[in-house]
Amino acid sequence: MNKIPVQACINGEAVVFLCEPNQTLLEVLREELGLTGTKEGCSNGNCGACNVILDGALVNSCLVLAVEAEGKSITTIEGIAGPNGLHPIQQKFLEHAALQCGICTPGFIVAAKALLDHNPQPTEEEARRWLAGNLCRCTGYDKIIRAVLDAAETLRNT
Amino acid sequence: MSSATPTIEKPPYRVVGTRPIRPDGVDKVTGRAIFGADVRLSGLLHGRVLRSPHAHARIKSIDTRAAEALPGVKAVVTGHDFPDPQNKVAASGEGTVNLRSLAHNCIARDKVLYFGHAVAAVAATTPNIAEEALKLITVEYELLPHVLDVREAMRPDAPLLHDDLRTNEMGQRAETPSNIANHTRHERGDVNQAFAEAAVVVEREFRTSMVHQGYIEPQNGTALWNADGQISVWCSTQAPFDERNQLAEILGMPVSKIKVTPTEIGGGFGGKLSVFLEPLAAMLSKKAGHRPVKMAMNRAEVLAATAPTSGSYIRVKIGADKNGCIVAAQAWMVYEAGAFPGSPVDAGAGVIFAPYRIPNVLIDAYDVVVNKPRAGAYRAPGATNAAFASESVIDELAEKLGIDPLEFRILNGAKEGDRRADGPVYKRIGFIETAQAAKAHPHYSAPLAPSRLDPEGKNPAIKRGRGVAAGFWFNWGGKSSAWASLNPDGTVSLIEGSPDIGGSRASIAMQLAESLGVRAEDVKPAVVDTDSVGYNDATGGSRVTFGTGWVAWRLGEKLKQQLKARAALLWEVTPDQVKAEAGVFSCNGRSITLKELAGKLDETGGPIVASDTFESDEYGPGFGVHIVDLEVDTETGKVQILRYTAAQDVGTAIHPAYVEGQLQGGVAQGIGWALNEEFVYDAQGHLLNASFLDYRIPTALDLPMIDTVLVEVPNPGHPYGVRGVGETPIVPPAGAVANAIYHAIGARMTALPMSPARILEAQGKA
Amino acid sequence: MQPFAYAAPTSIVETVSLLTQHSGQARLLAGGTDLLVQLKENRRQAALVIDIKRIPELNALSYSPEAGLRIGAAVSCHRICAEPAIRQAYPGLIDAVSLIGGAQIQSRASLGGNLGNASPAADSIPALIVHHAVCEVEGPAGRRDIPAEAFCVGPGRNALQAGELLVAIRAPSPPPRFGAAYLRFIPRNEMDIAVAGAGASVILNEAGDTIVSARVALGAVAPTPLLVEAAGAALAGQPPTAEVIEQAARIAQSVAQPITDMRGTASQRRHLAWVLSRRALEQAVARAQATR
Amino acid sequence: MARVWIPALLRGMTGGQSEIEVAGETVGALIDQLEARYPGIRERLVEAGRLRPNIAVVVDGTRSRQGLRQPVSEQSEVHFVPAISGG
Repeated sequence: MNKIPVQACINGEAVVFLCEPNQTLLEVLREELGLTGTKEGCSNGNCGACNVILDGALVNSCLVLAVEAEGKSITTIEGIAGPNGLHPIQQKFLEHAALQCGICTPGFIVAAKALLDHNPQPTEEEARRWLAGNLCRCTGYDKIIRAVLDAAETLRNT
Repeated sequence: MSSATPTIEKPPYRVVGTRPIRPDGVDKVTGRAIFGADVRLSGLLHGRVLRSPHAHARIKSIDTRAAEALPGVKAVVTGHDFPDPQNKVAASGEGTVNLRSLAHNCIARDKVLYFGHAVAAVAATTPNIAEEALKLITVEYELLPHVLDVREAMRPDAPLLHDDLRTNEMGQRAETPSNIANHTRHERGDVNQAFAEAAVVVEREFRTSMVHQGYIEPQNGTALWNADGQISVWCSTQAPFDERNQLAEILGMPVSKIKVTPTEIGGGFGGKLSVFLEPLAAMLSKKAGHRPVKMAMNRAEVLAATAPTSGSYIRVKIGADKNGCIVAAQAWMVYEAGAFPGSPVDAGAGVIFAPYRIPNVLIDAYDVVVNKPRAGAYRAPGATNAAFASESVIDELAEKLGIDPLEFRILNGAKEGDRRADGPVYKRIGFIETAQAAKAHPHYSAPLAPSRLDPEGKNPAIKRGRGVAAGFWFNWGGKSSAWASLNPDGTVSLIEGSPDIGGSRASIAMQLAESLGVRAEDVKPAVVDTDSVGYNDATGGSRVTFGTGWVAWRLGEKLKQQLKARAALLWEVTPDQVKAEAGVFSCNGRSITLKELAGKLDETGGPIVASDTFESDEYGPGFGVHIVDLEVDTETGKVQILRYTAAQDVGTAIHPAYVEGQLQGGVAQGIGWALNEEFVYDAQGHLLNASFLDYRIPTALDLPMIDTVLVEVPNPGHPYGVRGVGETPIVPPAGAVANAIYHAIGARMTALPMSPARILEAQGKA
Repeated sequence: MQPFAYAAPTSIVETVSLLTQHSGQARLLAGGTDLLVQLKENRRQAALVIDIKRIPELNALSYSPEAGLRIGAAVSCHRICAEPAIRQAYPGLIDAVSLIGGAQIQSRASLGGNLGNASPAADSIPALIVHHAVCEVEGPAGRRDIPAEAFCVGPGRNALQAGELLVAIRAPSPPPRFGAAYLRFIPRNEMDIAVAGAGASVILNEAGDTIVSARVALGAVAPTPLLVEAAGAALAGQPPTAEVIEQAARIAQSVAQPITDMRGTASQRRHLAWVLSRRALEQAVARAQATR
Repeated sequence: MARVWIPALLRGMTGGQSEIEVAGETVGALIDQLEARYPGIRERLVEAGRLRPNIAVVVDGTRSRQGLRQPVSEQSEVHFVPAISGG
């Protein structure tokens, strides 16, 4: 199978990669581009560990073909923190102890970023609904929801 | 959030009880932390596993030639490539594992014993080529009759999984082969007479389905069998040292040739105590010309072929006198071991009546093999099944006696000096305090939480109820080793061997910081490989903050002693004249800070390091008492959790945020088990719901905030009063939810999960 | 994942020609939320995957009270739900479309994919049926329309002929005093496939005391989503009372032919067909009344 | 003398007795004494010179790490229980 060249913008940088048609974006991010912060939990779109933002939309990168990234802009967990340090969502996850094992954390943070980008003032119910596609098995979600709501407040006040 | 009810005044700690940011936190929120599947080595190959499509079959032949010929394929292995270990038992988590069973579970030899059992493995240059190669392997099977239900498996005419398995009864092996691997009995007093004399007796039978730990990170492992015979393995494991032993036996290599590097681990809950892929990756690496091989399961493999925990059949009978005192309790418990012996039924038998003082007891426990994956540990293994049964019956007894359910538990609750149902006498425990804390919590006196489905209260189909339940877990001490070195800037590098699965780097570092007198941030912990630190038992059994924390405390004390000697040298006094308090060393009006002293290491004799290894039995069991409000849509059978409060005897909370997190996480898993989680097999023994779509763990939208009550009854057997915390919180939820459903709809649920279909059925609606 | 070739045509003609060339071996990719899972699990085979998201017409979404609604087959659920005018006019459809997966799935999954996949449990199809939707397909022989209720012909099988693709879904502008709703039952609150689903729509008379016409459609209780014409007939001309709705719901229940599988039992589904039809009708009536 | 609680499944060997007073300074010595009185009981508890792998000994409420070498006192209470595992 011939490899296909793909040009995309990943975390603000122009990237060119070669992929096979049957490779997912998740596989290329992790195995070809070394961006292993995006995690594989189920590879079927049911857990959210592989969340990335694709042209502004939250997606499961396990359900996107790498070739579909042509001309697109992608934000992964590696692109969430700014030049001056952690994003407020990341900071609040730490302060609230909103992670235990940490495997779902990148997916949650990317999903929370997408949520707050389009809804800066979510209610608890809205946050829970938006994050329902992200599974966490350690925390019972309590501290995650608190961290996201607290981050929303911080972002609104800055 | 949470409230703490200290029952004993704590010493004025400076670090213990605070909430610092965890040392590995930034790496985990930025995606930089290296989990098992993130390991990348040069020349890396990718391995995949061919799995049995049958529940029980003899392997007549395996033809791997076509797979080997596929371009990109570098090696194929089958069971024939592995030595056959003896029946030998080794440590695994708190318990033991039969290495021959484990070897045969990693890759089948002459028979496959469950759907998903590994049959062959391939290493290739890409995961997709390895996947395609699997389709080219031809396996000829002779189908054998299978058995999925434990009680059917116990029958003398049931299909046998193992021709050589004979029932063990406390060291005595039965004459004839059977699927009953083990029978245990606890007996005290005379239950028959006590039941005959009891004022109220309740007896019920319960069933629970096989469930999975559901960690989000699939099993994985990368192995390099080097040309010099040294084997390096990187993997997500709770137990690097146990895995090293297991690999040695399965590969037929000495332990000294094997190094296991535990990566960051994405959840385990007891499911990552033993090897699955690692031996296959190692053998593939050897056969592929000593190239490293990475293997990772997909979710379907995780669910079908790892170590879920037992489904069970349990009969419970409890009697009380007219004053509400329990006089007798009996249980008959059968747990699915899966394909190889070793279900947690004995633990279930140990916990089933543990919160209560009961004079007459009879418990029979059976470990039974069936054609399902080998059952493993899952957070307080065996206990949730047991407590679901016993706490349902306790609730019914309290109701029949007209006694408040928490009052009934307090009345019969076990205290120091009382005898456990399985024999030994309790030392200092905090069950009564925990039950009282739950009873005193505002949740227990508040009106039922408002409905989510029907906020205006117009729909008569929506019924609400409240339930309570208690739970117990033994906890464990185990062996820990660690070492520490003082840096010239006054910080400490702490080298430990306990994989950090939920924030233990923080709680261990804090204990060293407290004893040495530095800030939590001044201790830099690292979890290292099996060559770089002394032996550590598994991260499991709620032991790490207790056991490894104890070692960290000792390291701090040892460093402090050496620093006193250095200060004494500076001041020309004897070390015992030097006092150390909160990181300041003083003597006769002179003082020096730890930081300053650390800066003078070179001029006072060179570096300071300390190492320690330790095992303690003073771990102390934990009790939980939970309260839940829920609503039932009686027309659809769906249950919505409205409010939840978990009280637990946690000893001293070193890092309260992570203690709360343990309680909240355990509750969430318990609720999932209670309501929706189950393995669904078809009649042929195929697992039908091997995905996170259909194996339904709770989402954020399914749960409310989970209140915690940390009842701090310090454990006298630990320098900071630590008890194990992690496992107890999964024990009460199923019972609490069952009791709340009863109070909502008036039907006793006797099977897990209490799924909508079952709730409709219990009401006679479908 | 199994090997396949990839094409991203920019026109319908090109797509039809690719489909024809690869007769039966090509699969269309819109959001991929069903297709990629099926390809990974080897539940479907593909020699060629045709990404249809670069075809302008398939990506177009338009609504006006005059022309009604036209949704390109590749338009994501998220885009549909984001349009306030569509939310207002097609409440039953919005109920369904907003249920398909979590945020991550919403941003990729398309109505076209939901139809094309032809799952008996597809959430959007009962909703499209009660909104009188029509599927616009194009193939070697040109364009034709298929009513939503006729689009699925069996589990995983749809009415498309060789070389045909779904281009768009059209739904007429709702008349005054129209209300619709879709409800599904899942054991969790998210991330599940419907154990059973029911859509309902009603048109009330000017006084609001009589049902002029109604539609009831069921999901996950038969090999395909079902339009229950008898339930609609029983409602027409009747007042929207609890008794009338109950009777229609019982009719809906009576046509359900569910099976037992890992997601639910036959008796549970039959029971739910009644509960959900009744509740969907109640909600549709309430919405119709609210438009007055 | 230490008090040994006889596991229910071994009481057939002790004529139904559930608690037996035995002299000895270690768990191993207690088992030797029991064996003298009830031949065959050692084999049920001990394999290859160690406690059987699925049996733990609890002395005075604490699970022992030392197995047969675990010291016992005159007042000790000794239980043999299944070795349980945790997650």
